[in-house]
Amino acid sequence: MIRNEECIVLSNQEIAHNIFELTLKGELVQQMNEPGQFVHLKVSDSVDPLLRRPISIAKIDQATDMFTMIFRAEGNGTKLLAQKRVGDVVDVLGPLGNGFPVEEAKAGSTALLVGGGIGVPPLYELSLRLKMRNVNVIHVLGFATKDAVFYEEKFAELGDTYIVTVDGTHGEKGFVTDVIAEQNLSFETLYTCGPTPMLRALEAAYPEKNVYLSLEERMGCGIGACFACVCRTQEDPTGYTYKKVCTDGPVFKGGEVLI
Amino acid sequence: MIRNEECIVLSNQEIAHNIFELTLKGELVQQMNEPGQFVHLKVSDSVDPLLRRPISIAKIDQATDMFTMIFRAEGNGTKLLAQKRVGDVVDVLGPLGNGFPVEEAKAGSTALLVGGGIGVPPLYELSLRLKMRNVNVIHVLGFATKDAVFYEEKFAELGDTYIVTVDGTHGEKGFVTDVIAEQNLSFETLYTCGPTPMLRALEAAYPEKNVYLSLEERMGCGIGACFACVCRTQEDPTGYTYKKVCTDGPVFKGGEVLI
Amino acid sequence: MSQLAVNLPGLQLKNPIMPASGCFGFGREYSQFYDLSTLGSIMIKATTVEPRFGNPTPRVAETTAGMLNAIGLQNPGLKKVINEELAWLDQFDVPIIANVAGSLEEDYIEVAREISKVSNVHALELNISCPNVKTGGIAFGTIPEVAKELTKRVKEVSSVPVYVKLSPNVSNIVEMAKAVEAGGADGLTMINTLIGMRLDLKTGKPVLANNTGGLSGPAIKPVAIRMIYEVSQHVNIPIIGMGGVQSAEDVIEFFYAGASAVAVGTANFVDPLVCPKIIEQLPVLLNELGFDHISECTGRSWKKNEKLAYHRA
Amino acid sequence: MSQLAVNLPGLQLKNPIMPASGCFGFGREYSQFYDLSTLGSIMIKATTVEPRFGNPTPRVAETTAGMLNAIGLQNPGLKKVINEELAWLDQFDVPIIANVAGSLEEDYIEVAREISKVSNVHALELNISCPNVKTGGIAFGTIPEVAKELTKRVKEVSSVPVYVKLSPNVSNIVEMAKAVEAGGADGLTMINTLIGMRLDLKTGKPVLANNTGGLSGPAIKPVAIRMIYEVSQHVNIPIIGMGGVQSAEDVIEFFYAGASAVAVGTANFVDPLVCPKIIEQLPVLLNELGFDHISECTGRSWKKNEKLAYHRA
Ligand SMILES: Cc1cc2nc3c(=O)[nH]c(=O)nc-3n(C[C@H](O)[C@H](O)[C@H](O)COP(=O)(O)OP(=O)(O)OC[C@H]3O[C@@H](n4cnc5c(N)ncnc54)[C@H](O)[C@@H]3O)c2cc1C
Ligand SMILES: Cc1cc2nc3c(=O)[nH]c(=O)nc-3n(C[C@H](O)[C@H](O)[C@H](O)COP(=O)(O)OP(=O)(O)OC[C@H]3O[C@@H](n4cnc5c(N)ncnc54)[C@H](O)[C@@H]3O)c2cc1C
Ligand SMILES: Cc1cc2nc3c(=O)[nH]c(=O)nc-3n(C[C@H](O)[C@H](O)[C@H](O)COP(=O)(O)O)c2cc1C
Ligand SMILES: Cc1cc2nc3c(=O)[nH]c(=O)nc-3n(C[C@H](O)[C@H](O)[C@H](O)COP(=O)(O)O)c2cc1C
Ligand code: FES
Ligand code: FES
Repeated sequence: MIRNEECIVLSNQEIAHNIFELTLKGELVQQMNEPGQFVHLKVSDSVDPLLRRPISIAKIDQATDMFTMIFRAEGNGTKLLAQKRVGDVVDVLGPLGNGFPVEEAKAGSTALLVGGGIGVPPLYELSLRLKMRNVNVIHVLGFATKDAVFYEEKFAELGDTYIVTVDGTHGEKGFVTDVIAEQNLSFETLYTCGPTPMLRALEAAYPEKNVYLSLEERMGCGIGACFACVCRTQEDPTGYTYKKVCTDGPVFKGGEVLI
Repeated sequence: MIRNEECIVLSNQEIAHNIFELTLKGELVQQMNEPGQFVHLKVSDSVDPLLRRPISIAKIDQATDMFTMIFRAEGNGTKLLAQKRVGDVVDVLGPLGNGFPVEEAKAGSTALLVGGGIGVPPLYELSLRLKMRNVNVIHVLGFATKDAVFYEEKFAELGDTYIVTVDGTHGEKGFVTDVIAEQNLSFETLYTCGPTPMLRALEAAYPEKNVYLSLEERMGCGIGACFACVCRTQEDPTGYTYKKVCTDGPVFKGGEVLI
Repeated sequence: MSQLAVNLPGLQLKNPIMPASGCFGFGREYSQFYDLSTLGSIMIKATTVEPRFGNPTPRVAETTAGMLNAIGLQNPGLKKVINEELAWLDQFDVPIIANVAGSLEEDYIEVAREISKVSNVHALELNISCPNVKTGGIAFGTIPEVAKELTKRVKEVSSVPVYVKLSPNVSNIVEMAKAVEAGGADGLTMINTLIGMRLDLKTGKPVLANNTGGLSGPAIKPVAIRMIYEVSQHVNIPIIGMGGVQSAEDVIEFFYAGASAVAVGTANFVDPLVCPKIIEQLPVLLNELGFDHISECTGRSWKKNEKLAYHRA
Repeated sequence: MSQLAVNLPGLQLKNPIMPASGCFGFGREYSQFYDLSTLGSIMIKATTVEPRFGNPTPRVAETTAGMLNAIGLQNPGLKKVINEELAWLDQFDVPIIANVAGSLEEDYIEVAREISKVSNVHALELNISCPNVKTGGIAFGTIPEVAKELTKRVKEVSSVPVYVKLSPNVSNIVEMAKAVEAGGADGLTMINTLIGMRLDLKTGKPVLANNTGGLSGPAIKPVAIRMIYEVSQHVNIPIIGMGGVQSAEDVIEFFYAGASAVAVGTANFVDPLVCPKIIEQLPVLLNELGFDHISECTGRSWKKNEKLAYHRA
């Protein structure tokens, strides 16, 4: 069930250049069932900024009612979010959408988790859950540059972790797809979140695999009412069939929607 | 000289129902020469509220770069101002306008200071300065009700002080003008600040006295550029002569402008 | 008798608060948050004869104290709206106002005729801001004669009262209002969005795929208030006001301007519970302000008489 | 050569930033804060033949992310503006754009003829949003033929180029722009304020003594951007853009839309130093975005070619 709650800031730290890790406490954590869902945040009491901001859930701790997000402070809204101090409240609407299906990766099989930049965060809770289900996890995480890298050790604790930077300042140089090919990584299921060109490349590269992609789109309501975030399906690319990223997604099966 | 400075909050306390006493520190205090001047405050970094808020200077301490304001938290802007905590910064433009001429009251003479509600604050610095110049000060301070009364003792330390409330819950019942008449107060100079009907009544009642009135008007710029705050002169009530409350006032001599 | 009940042509409303068209879908999503029967009415999403996919994304952009949208009238088409959405809404005790859109006069007429027959549809809202294919895309709502004619034709086929939704993107809103009143409109709803645009700092290109979009939210409230103030003094049909409403105070301001009911759009995205919250706060605010009934507020900005029992239920 | 220098008809500007008319008086007040010679230009307050007192107060009201004003063209009249204000401004190295207003065509013509002779007046800005007494108060700027004719007549008598200031309160801004271009306008300035209104919660009455007022500030920026985007693609004269500009980023957005210079209005009231701050930040921002010269930004939202040296100084 979706809830709207004023959650309390337990911590908010810059963990990489302009990248913040924000942990909130609230009862709506009890509603969070899947990795890859997101919340819709009102970052200020005023009308500036007016709209909520969608941010993925990176870690869920139902025992303590805590959840963690990782975001990049870039525009007006995320910059204000970066300023929240311990004890402040944040108005949270969530959890929203459908996350990554962990049950699609069988115990003993291998799942490849590919993240790009600020698409990396939801993969962390996903990896934790896959690991708990005895799925073998491999991570390929792409960033623009060394300064932007976060959670390298945390992912490494869960499975093989390849870091890729566009400028080669850390880990491999290039794109995640290059590394997957070079390293000859073998896997049964692929979960990915990141920039659209990356998702497109991965979907094209592994048509025979079980692929799950998490999409981004500009949102209004975040709950399916405003039709801001629709995408077309691959089956009906010019008709009027559609999926809403906020409620049907943000995670879709490879081949399902046009990206 | 007018300055624009980020001042630091030294204290902010509720001293009566919804009435706050705010003390700021900043170098622009060195520019404050007269009681009755005001500052123009930006209460938030965002565009909501967009405009500055004019607030009178209630106390000036040039030795320590501190000044105090007293305001009622009523609308959006003043409510945000009421939330400022020690150490926060407030963007101050000031000092603005022309204040009460203290030199108009001679040493040994009596000055009557009449304040209404949130018009009371600027009279405090005025009274301090008159007192320093050995002027005998009498205060008649009107408030809506007991809860709204502030600074009674502070004024009493400086001279006779009559409190008047509309509902009679504290001090005399009625209006300031009633009390002045009943108490048969005699004085040479009258300084007043408060609601327009009160100013009008006082101006009408004491045409032969030396009267100084502080006016309020909705403001844009606060520095004389936008022509938002003009009033007409008594000499030319229908022509195009005008005075700007923000730069020619807020204090005017009785008989000068149409109120 | 409730302080909030309001009677308008076709609409006996328990309160004058309703979500604005396009900001509430067909209600399903918001029914997760509260009982839709608490609402005065629901203005459902624009319906066209055929299903529409709408515009490419991005379809929304944020502006200072507002948002732009270019959804492009996405909807499942007349048949599905009737058979699925309106049928589903029938479980609630709430009269529906059906927003009718099209690219040709004939489209409007067909939707109006069919949808007005549905039992829970108590009124139509003619969305005349749509581009008119016949006049090369000029909106129906910017030429008085075109709007009047459209209203007349729709009135002829509609089984329920017709409200016409005025576009604010005109030189003379009073002239438009009078034209649709002359065309037989039973009421007005106003305002639709202002046309606006945002450009991306890095690319220089429009943020919306459609380039321009409709500006809504608190930023436009002063324009809405002004237009309702002007129009309400020149027509004899009631106005459902909208444009930036976020609070009970805003609702009262719209009534003062001349509205008899108020719709809430963009604010639903910010706070999904905004409508029931306003409905709860309104009686408190009315008592504070000294009104027995909300209809006493209508037109107070320009009416001479202090107390009015205009269309008290 | 500076990254910011811009050449427009009559105006060789060291930078494209200027305070908007009515938001800067005649510069005296702001000269306490900085050297006015740092400005690209100054659009002085509207001047009429005779002195005007303007409207009763309250003349301003705040709205969400905006403000309403109904100053009513208060000014000391043509003679004093020339002899006192323009004479005083002559000490600064800054070309002046004189805003010309009136209630009759003849008023405009007289002000334009006289004020355009003053040596530091390098261009006129025709404020056609004023109510036209002859047409019962309908603004000159809402009827294309009237605006065109006014432009033509003013052009005949003006010794300097004439920019026409467009009102956004029209159905078709492109049509208005084309009309004044046909009338001989050398440039456009846009947008003037949207008409808006606020009502007082307690009294129910308008906050402004004049009832309605002009809405300015960040709230209207998306409307300004949209109109400049549309107009700049349909005229061959340059546009000085305005409406809600607060920052260097906003300036670039106006250039992308199609502006060749930008005026700052309401923001001066919020931050008296906003203009010099923007002038300082612009080169930094241009470098970040990879532009050699600000004129490369003009019209980028709709132009095909990547690099443009449109009216580089
Ligand atoms: C389902 C989903 C999950 C996301 N998870 C994360 C996350 O875990 N960490 C993170 O850093 N970012 C995440 N994003 C992106 C994040 O929502 C944007 O970075 C953020 O909204 C930008 O807001 P701003 O105020 O910084 O930027 P502004 O440019 O001021 O935003 C203006 C408007 O555009 C929207 N917008 C801007 N960029 C994006 C974007 N990339 N996607 C969607 N809307 C955008 C904003 O929401 C706002 O409405 C996610 C987006 C979606 C859709
Ligand atoms: C010279 C001068 C000195 C003042 N000194 C004091 C003081 O010492 N203490 C104090 O409490 N108040 C003082 N006021 C009044 C104070 O400025 C207003 O109460 C305040 O601006 C209201 O802002 P708000 O955000 O609470 O109200 P809102 O209603 O949200 O304000 C909306 C707009 O209206 C303006 N406004 C509203 N009420 C007034 C008013 N009475 N006068 C001028 N503008 C108004 C605001 O500035 C703002 O632009 C003074 C006003 C002036 C002109
Ligand atoms: C996302 C979105 C979609 C909209 N869709 C419609 C629509 O389909 N039909 C219509 O008449 N108005 C539509 N509108 C306009 C609203 O009904 C309303 O008139 C406008 O948004 C002003 O109100 P607000 O400021 O409260 O949002 C839409 C507005 C938004 C924000
Ligand atoms: C207080 C005030 C007075 C104005 N006076 C004039 C004027 O005399 N002549 C004119 O053409 N525009 C006038 N304007 C309009 C501005 O020049 C400008 O077009 C408008 O405010 C939009 O810009 P902004 O949002 O940056 O303020 C005035 C605006 C304000 C706020
Ligand atoms: S964001 Fe409103 S439907 Fe998805
Ligand atoms: S407030 Fe602008 S002139 Fe006084």
